Amino acid sequence: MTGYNKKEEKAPAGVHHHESHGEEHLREQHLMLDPLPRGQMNEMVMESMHETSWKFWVVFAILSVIVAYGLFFSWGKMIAEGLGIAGVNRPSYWGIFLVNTVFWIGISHAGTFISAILRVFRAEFRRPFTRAAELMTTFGLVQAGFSIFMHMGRVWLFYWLLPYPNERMLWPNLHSPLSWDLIAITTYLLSSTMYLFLPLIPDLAMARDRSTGWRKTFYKVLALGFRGTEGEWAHLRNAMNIFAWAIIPVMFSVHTIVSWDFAAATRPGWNSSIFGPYFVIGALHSGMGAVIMVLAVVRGTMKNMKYFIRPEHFDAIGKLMLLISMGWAYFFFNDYMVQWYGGDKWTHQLLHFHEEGPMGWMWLSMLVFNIVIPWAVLWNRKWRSTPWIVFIVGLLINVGMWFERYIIIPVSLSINRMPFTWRLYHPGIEIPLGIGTLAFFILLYMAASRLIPLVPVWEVQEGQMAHELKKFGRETVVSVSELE
Amino acid sequence: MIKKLFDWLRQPLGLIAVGIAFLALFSLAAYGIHYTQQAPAQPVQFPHKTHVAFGIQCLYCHPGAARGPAAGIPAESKCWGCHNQIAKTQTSALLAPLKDSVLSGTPLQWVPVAQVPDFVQFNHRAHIAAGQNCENCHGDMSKVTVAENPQIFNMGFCLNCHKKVAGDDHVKLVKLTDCGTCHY
Amino acid sequence: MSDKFSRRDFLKLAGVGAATTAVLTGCGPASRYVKREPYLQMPEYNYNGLSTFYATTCRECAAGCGLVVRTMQGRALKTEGNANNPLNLGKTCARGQATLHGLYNPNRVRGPIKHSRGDRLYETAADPFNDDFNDSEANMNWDDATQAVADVLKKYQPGEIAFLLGMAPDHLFDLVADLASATGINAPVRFGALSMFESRATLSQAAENLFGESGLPFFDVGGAQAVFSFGANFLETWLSPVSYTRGYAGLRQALTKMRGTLVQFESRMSSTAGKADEWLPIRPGTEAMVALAIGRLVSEKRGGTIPRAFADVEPADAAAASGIALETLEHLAETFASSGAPLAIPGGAALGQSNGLAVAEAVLALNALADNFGKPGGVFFSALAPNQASYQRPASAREMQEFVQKMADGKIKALFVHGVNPAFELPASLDFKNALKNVEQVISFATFPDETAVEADYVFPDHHGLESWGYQRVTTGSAQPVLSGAQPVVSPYYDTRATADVLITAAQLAGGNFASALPFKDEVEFIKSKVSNLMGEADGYFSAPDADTFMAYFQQYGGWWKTSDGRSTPNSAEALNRDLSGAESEFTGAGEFFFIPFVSPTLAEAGANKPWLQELPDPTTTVMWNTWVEMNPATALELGIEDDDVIRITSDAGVLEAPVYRYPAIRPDTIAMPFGQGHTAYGRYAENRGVNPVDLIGQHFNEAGDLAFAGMKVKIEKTGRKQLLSRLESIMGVYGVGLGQE
Amino acid sequence: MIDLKVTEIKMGEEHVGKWGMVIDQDMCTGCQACVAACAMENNITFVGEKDSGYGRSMHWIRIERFWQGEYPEIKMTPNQPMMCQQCGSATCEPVCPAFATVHSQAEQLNLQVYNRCVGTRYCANNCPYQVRSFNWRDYKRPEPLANQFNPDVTVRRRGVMEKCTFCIQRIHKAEDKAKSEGREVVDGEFTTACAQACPATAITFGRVDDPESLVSQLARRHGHGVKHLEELGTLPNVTYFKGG
Amino acid sequence: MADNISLLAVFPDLTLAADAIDQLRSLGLSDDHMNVISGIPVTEAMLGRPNQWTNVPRIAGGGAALGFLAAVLLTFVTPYMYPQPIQVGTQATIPGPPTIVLLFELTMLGMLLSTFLGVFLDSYFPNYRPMEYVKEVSDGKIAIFFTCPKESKDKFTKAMTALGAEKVEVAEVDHL
Repeated sequence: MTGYNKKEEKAPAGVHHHESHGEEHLREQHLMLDPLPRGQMNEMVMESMHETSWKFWVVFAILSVIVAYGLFFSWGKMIAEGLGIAGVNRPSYWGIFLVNTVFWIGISHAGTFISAILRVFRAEFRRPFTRAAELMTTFGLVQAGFSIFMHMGRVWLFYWLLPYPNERMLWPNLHSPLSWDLIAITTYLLSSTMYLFLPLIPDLAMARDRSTGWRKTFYKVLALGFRGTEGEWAHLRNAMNIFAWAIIPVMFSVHTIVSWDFAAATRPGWNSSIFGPYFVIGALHSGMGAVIMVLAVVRGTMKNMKYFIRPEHFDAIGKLMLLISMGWAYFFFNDYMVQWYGGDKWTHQLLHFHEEGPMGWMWLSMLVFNIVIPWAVLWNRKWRSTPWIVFIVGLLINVGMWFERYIIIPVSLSINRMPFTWRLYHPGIEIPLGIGTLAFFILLYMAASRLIPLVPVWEVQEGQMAHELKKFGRETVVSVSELE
Repeated sequence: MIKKLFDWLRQPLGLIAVGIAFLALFSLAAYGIHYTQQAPAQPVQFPHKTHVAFGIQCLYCHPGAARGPAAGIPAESKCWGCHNQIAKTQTSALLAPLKDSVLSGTPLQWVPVAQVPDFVQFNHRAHIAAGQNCENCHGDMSKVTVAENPQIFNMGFCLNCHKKVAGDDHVKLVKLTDCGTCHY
Repeated sequence: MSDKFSRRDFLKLAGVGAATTAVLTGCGPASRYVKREPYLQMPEYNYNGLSTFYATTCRECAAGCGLVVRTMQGRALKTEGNANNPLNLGKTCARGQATLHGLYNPNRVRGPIKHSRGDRLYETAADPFNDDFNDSEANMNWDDATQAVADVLKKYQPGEIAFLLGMAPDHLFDLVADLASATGINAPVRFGALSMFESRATLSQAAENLFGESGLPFFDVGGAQAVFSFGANFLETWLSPVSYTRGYAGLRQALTKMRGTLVQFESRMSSTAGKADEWLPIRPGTEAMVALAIGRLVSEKRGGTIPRAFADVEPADAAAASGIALETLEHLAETFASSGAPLAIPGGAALGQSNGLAVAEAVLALNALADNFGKPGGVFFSALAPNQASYQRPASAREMQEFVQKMADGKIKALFVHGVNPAFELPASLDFKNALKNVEQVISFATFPDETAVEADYVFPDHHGLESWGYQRVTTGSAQPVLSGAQPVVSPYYDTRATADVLITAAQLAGGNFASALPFKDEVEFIKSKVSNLMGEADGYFSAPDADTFMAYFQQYGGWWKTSDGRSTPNSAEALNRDLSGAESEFTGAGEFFFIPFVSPTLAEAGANKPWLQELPDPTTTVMWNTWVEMNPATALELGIEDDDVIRITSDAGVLEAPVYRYPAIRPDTIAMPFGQGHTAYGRYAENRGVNPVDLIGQHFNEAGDLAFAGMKVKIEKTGRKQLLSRLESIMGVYGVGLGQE
Repeated sequence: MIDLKVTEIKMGEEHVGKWGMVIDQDMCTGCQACVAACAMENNITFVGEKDSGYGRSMHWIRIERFWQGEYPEIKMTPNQPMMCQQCGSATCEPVCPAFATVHSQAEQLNLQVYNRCVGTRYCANNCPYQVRSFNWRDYKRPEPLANQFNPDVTVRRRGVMEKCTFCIQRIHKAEDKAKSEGREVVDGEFTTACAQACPATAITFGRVDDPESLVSQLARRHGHGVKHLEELGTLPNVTYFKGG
Repeated sequence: MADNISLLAVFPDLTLAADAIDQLRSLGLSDDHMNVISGIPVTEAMLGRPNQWTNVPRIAGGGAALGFLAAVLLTFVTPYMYPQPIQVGTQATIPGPPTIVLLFELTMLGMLLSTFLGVFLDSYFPNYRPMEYVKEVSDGKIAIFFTCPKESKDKFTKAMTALGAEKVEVAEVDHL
């Protein structure tokens, strides 16, 4: 049924030279210039959701077991027995829990970056994977929520952090960065979920129109009765515009506030004004790495995705990653420089501990994974257009960024102003819990990939409408019309 | 199989069954809540109102309230001080547990009902000294037989009164609303 | 319809309902309703939430500090020092504070038990912190128990019956002594590991040799200006730590005088040495020589003839032998000579050597040179307690060896043990456990299921100290004669009975001499008989018109003491006119390391079963819950040993394995180990924890009969194992280990 | 109302709290009596060998000692009892999202309200003195050890932060007693468990705002006391004298 | 207008649909009587239709105001609700910078929530009532839905077919 299969046979179109700027070549390269009839595209997306191999279910089952044990059973055990079964101690009161929280919030930044910032700036390459990225935002934030609640000593009283009227007249302490955090993360989770949902409505309507059975009910309920009238489109467009603009400052504020959890503390190494932007760029760094990993996997495993996700997209994200890596290096150096130069003796001790202490290998790998490898690989268009290469780079960046948070939290907590209490941190049940959140993230994503059209068909179609080839003399170039 | 069950549940009889099951669960839960709010069984059906009617002051039997943190449950020697002179003690079935207890030397097992939540340090003395009457918190005992807890001693209850008592006196307000006054 | 709603469904539904109810109940007030049982005759003060305070005596060591215990509704909540008691003036040490963890210890002997020797007294479990393991239940009643004691008293010849008591001179000792003198049974022997490590016999022997009079010297640290301590760990466990610590505070800070100096000669830095202005890591065995050398240098500075005591010593030789530079010795002599109130104290490991007596004599001679006897900041004989005629010291190790020999030879057929745990405290080389096999009847009065109780035929548990009556003579530490009084602050928690009561009743049952020796109704009457004669004494803290009132005051104030100074001044006339030996001590064993066992300042000999004492960090190493071996880091580097490496220590008497703590303040040729752990019984918190260094100590004694516990050389070897020591300190922050290369 | 200013710290002007401590490190022998007394008074749990070695001991007061020099010229630094400094401007307080650690305006103490604590442990991270201990588990205190519990002090459960309170239960008891007798609390009428136990009287507790109290007199007599990490502006209420 | 009829004309292409709208207008239908249903966002300008009235920005603004008010309540009022404002550190009861953070976050939250809600309100979501719809729309066709007098049904059908409508049919309400 799909007319795209024959194109799959061709070698990935990555390289192109001046002489090959033919029309055919451009169409092959750019999704936006390679339109298919709408009906066919719908069919392809529906197929990608429906066709599930046994391998999928094997992975799904394994992950479910990991989630059940690693996340829910371990967490229940920890709630019942106390945080003693984790590795947290004095002075590392925060351990991998907070590392994971920051990590997942970081991952979640990619979705917003791609679907909001790129939308605002009309970067056309975003179109096929905005949804894939937004799903990461929402699911990543869910894991961040799990991680932060896990770390609480008495999680069953979490509602004391929420502002609700009570007879004691006691409200949350708004002086605390954790309160801001809670409100900011809630804001971000709600708004990114809404922002995921709004552009999804037309696609859900599409899915509703071409499915039967329980899926029909499912899509019918979610599509809310969307028909595509002028009014509905107008409201949707308006809302998406507002969202695209407003969610950007929210996204920046969230990770900045997360950074203030550390930067606002009177601790050597933490009390740094660069932490806000440093964390934001770090979040984008890991987020882009995660997006590219997800795209590589989606392209490789899901049916028809080779049509939607093409080397051009890896190329574009690769460029962004290179840029962000440079930005991260800049902020890292900035932070390091001022701490090294003007820090007090405790800060110096801490820097020394980072580099040469027992976790020195982690510090070094962080720099290699976050700076050296991206720079070495991503400058090359051919390499950065190759999915498996960027997958590995993305993976290493994520490991590197996780290391970065590990160094900022438990490693830095080991050193304080009271040398009598310095102590290393050895993770305990945090490891299954952390793996549990990772598995849960993948599990949610896998489930979503079977239920939610992963490609925003109408957005792709809209883009394809706007693109055309135009001849200037002998050269054929891509021209984009501004439709909105 | 499941479909059959659903089909059955959709017909009128099934709906009634569901309704009954729901009602049963609801009433069990309601009973549970009701049960938890009941005063527990006491060894003697002690009629507070009778004793109050005789003009016995609260502090006669619970003298700790004026002196220390706990009001205290009186020792049976105190009960016996009066009751061994009351003829009815020997005959009344209601008073038999007291008589048996004193004669056999086995203490009565009372269950205090007026309890503050955990984590709160409460001192009767300060409250009595501040001119609070017992009934402000414990209710009017002249209308009660077996003691029950008329108030839920939660923070709002305490705080309301503390605020009222402090009035415009800033120093007093600070002291009376300080977290460390009750929680340590 | 009804058949479809099966019974099982109904049960399920009911189950859900019950579960809901249970959850709701758990949240409601009913979950917190508890029953309260007022006493039939409860004093009013007992039910108003106010505390009641009782004065009593701390039984954690033999010092006899006064305690005031806060109780509420029949439970002991907190021990505080008795501010009236002149010995401790309201202060306590850590062990005094933790005595409540003995009272409410989860492993106590709960009633009289007859069992076969070697049987455990409580179940064991893999994880002492999370598994429950209960004590064995009592399997006899007290009537039978008393009868059993009476039977033993009757069955054997008086000469075959012996009592082994704790080192505290208390009412039980008086009672048994009375019994012994009236019936001819062996006089009670008092012993404790502390007396062994304190070398009390050596101290009194040296005093007798120098001053012609026996007694326990008292060193007025508080009044001194310069204190030279030769191994005396007086801030830890030595003699009377609370009172000596008060003395130390006086040394450092008094309104009327300058800050005094403390100089400590010790091969490892104890926590006392840690507070010293100068710590001199002296080579073990040369203390006598150094003391004499300082004496000689001081006399040289003063001019005139050099006293005979110091005539034979050559300071340069002393410097060479001890490893202390001659200039340092001279400067120390200068300090000593120029100080307004110099004081020299012998003690600790310095006395526990083959020449321990010579050390004590040499150090006392230094005091004689300073002529500080009877003066503030000088040396006294400790005040004798009010009803005490002469100083009675606990048995020395050699006397214990003789005692154990008698047991082994079958000369003792019935042994009563109270207040001491010889199976744990005596050096393994004395082989107490084997000797015990030749004793026909062993009756332990242990409160806790200790190693000796395990080896006994009967365990007739005494009350815990806070549940019992008594008095205790204060042997040293206070200028005033003090008799600390004890009374129960709570009623006994278990079915225990006061040993004095058991003995009195048993004596009545045994009849004859026994009955007439103890003509008392009970323990309290006995105590009254011993105490009420103080009523008329002069300078009493209180007096009373009659015995009952006097006893009431005695309980209220926690004892009786004089308001006047009861210390006596030693006769120092001939002290300097003797030849004193400065010879180095001899070491046994073939190893290359001096071995210094020392008493753990927090656990001492009987603290291991109190969880909070285990959790207290050692003052010098901050190690908790275990035994360690202190080793100089340079030595460790040389041998390739790191922290927490388990090493095997071999002496001529035994072998032990323990993890290393690289201790920067110990001589490179010395290793040291704390005593206090290594129990094989004694409750869940003590059992199987650490090792007992007395297992390494051979049968070596000094001239006074005290154990030469520090007179050994040992071999060490690596085992290749590691055992992580729990430290409070950060090994990174304090030692820079693991911070990365500097 | 709204305040955009940073707290002003006037140089040279001393902050005066209400309750304070003076610790003479020259007198402290490190004997741990204060630690034991504190544990007994405040129902502090013991945690066992493994946890205590892993930085989870619950001591509200710990005695720190370091080393100076190399053998044989090595010295132990003066023992330094470290407990909550009851800062006037505590860094732990603002960071708690639940108002579980707040400043007592009546007693000028740093309070830890156990029942409000949800266990984010931010306060402990932000305490420059590292004196807060967290209940990592429900540590078992088998029967009958619990008989010893001080009924005036809450027994904490897992997941709750705790720290030295300057024995606030004793403060309240003394104030209640004084009030019932119609007088003010007299200096020296009561003291904290640690100060009460200390055989060397290294710890003195009292009113720092009363110039005649023993703590104020000692502070004057010694002249130059040290307040730890004062440079952070925490306004600690414990003064240390190194002495010697 | 009981004698009116609703018709659905399905066009394969945007230009045809725009022409059809012009044609409808010329046949006397006002813009109010027509509606366009499409599977991709087709702007009003493309079809020459009047601008759609949308309340979303206004609702968003209102939500922002509400969020701001909630933030004001939380930051400026709740600290004074406890009888004596609780003191933490030496920070003011209403701390400056944190207040700004909260004002910002809650304003944004209010705005975004109400934007989302605005879409629901304006579009009458969720709406599971039977509606006029053809499934071809989601395949990229553009449907014009208009109401005309019953008697002129044929006229309109013819006009639409002439303009290239793939089908013109009486709009039937359908469970979507």
